[in-house]
Parts: sequence; C-alpha cells; structure tokens
Amino acid sequence: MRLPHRDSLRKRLALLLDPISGMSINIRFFASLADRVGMREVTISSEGVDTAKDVWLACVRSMDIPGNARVAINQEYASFDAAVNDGDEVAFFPPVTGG
Amino acid sequence: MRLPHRDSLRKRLALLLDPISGMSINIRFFASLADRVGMREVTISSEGVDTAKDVWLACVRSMDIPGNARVAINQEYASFDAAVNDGDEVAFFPPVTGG
Amino acid sequence: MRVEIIECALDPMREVTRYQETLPMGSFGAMAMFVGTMRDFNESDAISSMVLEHYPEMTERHLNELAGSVADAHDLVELMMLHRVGEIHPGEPIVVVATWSAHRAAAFEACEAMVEDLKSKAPFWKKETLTGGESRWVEYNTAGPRSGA
Amino acid sequence: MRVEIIECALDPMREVTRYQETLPMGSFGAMAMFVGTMRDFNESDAISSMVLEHYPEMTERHLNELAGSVADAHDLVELMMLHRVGEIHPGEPIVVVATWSAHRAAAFEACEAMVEDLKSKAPFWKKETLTGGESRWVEYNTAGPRSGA
Repeated sequence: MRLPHRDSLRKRLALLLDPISGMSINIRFFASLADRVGMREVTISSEGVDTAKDVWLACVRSMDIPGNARVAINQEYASFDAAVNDGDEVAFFPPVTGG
Repeated sequence: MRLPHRDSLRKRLALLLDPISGMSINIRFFASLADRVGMREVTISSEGVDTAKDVWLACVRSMDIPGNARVAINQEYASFDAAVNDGDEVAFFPPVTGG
Repeated sequence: MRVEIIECALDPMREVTRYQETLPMGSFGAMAMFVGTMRDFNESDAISSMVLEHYPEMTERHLNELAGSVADAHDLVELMMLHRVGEIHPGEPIVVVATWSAHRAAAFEACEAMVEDLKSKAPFWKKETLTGGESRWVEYNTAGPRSGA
Repeated sequence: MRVEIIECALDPMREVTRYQETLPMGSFGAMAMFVGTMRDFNESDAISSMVLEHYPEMTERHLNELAGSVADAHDLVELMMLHRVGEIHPGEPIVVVATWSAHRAAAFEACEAMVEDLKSKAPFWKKETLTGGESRWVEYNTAGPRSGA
C-alpha cells in the first residue's frame, strides 16, 4: 500500500519533470566529464533555462564548463549558446577519442 | 659437326654484339609500342649511338618516336637525350596502365 | 551500405570479404579499407585493456549521417563502417571502414573522410587500463593525414 | 616487407591476413589497404578478360625501390605490395597494397603513395579483350586522388 504523501509528491514531480508535457530537459554526461561532475544522467526543469550553458549552470554547481567540453543537443553537436527547448536532451562530453 | 663458315660468322657476330665485350646495346619494346614497331627485343651495335633517341633511330626506321613513348635505360626511367653506353639495355614503351 | 556498432569481437577481413561477396562482381575497380587496432602501448605506457564508451543514440545517428553524406559526396559503389564498443584488448580491431568504387580516387577519399570523422567527431571515448592496474581516459586522438601535424 | 609479382590467382584478404599474423600483436594501431580489381566494363564496353604484360626486370627493381623509399618516408611498422601479371578475369584482384603503422596518417599516406606510383610509373600494361572478341591496349589510367581531375 502506497503512502498518500509519496503519491502526491510523485505527481508533483511528474508535473514538473515529465518530458511528454514538455517541461523538462534531460541531461547526460559522458566519459571523463561524467566522472568529474559525478553524474551520468539527470533531468531538470526547463524553467529559466534558455541555452546549453544555462543547462550546465543549472545542474553542475561544483565546476565551470571545461574549456574542451563539447555539447550536443538532441544528439547533434551544438554551441553552448544554442537554444534549448522543453523536452530536449542535452549532452556534455570531453573531446572524442574513438576510431 | 659444325660448318666452318657458320662458326666464323658466329665469332664475328659475337665480337660485334657481345654485351660482355661492351660493344652492343640491347633494346626492348613493350605493349602497344612493341605491336606498332613489330619488335620485342633486338640487339644493335653501339657504334655511333650516343643517346636513347639514337637507339630508336638506329632500329626503328618505319616511325618517329610517339609523343607519349617512355624510355628506360637499364630498368630506370630516362629521357630520350640521356646517354647510352655499351652494354646498356634500352626499353621503349607506352604510358603504363598497371595497378 | 552497412553501418553498425559492434559489441563483440570483430574480424575485419571476414566482415569485408562477406560484404564484398554481396556486391556484383566486376562492378568495382577499387576497394580501400582501414582497420584501427588497439595497440599495447600509448604515450610510452604498456596497456592491458581498454573500454570504449559511447553515446548510443548519438553514435547511431552520427554514423548513419556520416555514411549518407560520404555516399553523396563520393562516387562509391558501396561502403561499410563498423565500430566496436565495450571492452577491448591489445591487437583487437576497434574500427573498420571499407569503400568500393569504380576508380581509386573515390574509394581512398571516402575511406579517409570516414575514418577522420570517426576519430574526430563520433561520440566514442577510450578508457585504458595500464598493465599496472591504473586506468585513465584517453584525452585526445592523434592528428590525421594531411593535418600538417 | 613483402613485395611480389604474382602469376596466379591472388586472394588479397587472405594474403593480408596471413602477413599480418606475422607482425607483433599490438605493435600497430592502423592498417590501410587497397585492392585494385578488374572491372567488367571500361569506357562503356563490356570486357571479358585482360592480359597484364610487364617488363619483369624493371618491375622487380621498380617495386623494390618504391617499397624502400616509401618505408623511408613514412613511419611504418610494415608494408606489403602484390601485383598480378598474366591473364585476369573480371572480379579478380590485380593489385593489393597494405600498410601498418602506429597511427593512421602514415598508413594512409604510404598506401596511397604506393598505389599512385604503381598506377603511374610501374611498367605494367593492360590489354583487354571485349566480350565481342576484339582486344585492345588500355591507353591510360584514370587520375588518382587529389589530382584535381
């Protein structure tokens, strides 16, 4: 049996963060950058967030954006000044080293 | 049993053309150029022959040197003005089409 | 066109041979191929293994777009691009790119363009484990052909 | 280093695989390979077979000098260069060049340099037989990469 309080909280969280309703931004970190910020994936409210840079500032308080960090919005490279919209996925990662 | 006359001729030919004694030039033609001149290999005396161009003139009377003909002296690319010496191998061929 | 992320062992020669067998015989005059293999040393250190992390949704999209744009830009008969992810050991192939064309210029140029992009833009990251047990992220890839470096 | 004129059927993948197995595992990070294959068409005509003539003494010398100068100019772990002569049919390989190096730039550049030289300087000549029975010498090779053509 669920506690009423927990259900209520869940509803409020869903309202705030549900990607379907378009009020949240999904954020992903990869490789050494994920290690440095201590997160791999997090969802934030899109309120007050206009650019990729704002996304970083909203969820990483412990460090500035590293000079060599890359950003992708919806799986495409973007600039830190690029606009971010509700429901977007924003990824931060270091220079790639595949191939 | 050999005929004395034939032996004598052979000796004189050897004296004239033997690459060891350094008095002859070996000439080779390849591919379409061999077809055009009607020869693949011929040996000439080196007398009066100073350059690769002289070699051609000495053995191909039916046609001028084609504009796209290449020449190699002792298996290395050379110019038609390059000096030819006793015992050299001179090859004429069209542009290569390998690979 | 075959573009794939591979999570298990990869045999480049076998994959290229098999794919080539599906192409009409005599339709191509040139095949260029590149295989990137894990070395057992990097920056003077002996390496025992490595893990290739990637950003799956972006990798898939990036590789498919890359293959499409290279196919548009070059006169190819076919192309293939396979890239490993996960744990890899020295001597094992990491990436294979192959191109088929009528003449050599298109095959070479398209092959190099894909390898260059895979090395500089596709979202893969190498984390290597030294023989001593320490592990570290590879920070940068070496420069490619004609980079002036 | 393996440089050879081949008078019988040639299986590039097998030859490269076998040669690669002799190299120290983990010693190279890049392998570039080119295979030139006989097409079944040329200048809009259907081709049934071809004969590759060469100047044996010069070919041998030229290929060995080429391999030596490319090995001197590029930072390679190994190289291989095989070239068919004699009668060849559509779909059959004519030439295979493979290079191994620590990083990709050397492998690509050396591979291309060898292919370019083989196509423009090595004394081989193709005589093709059309499906109608007529035969003709191939008069020129197509331009290579970055030739501007």
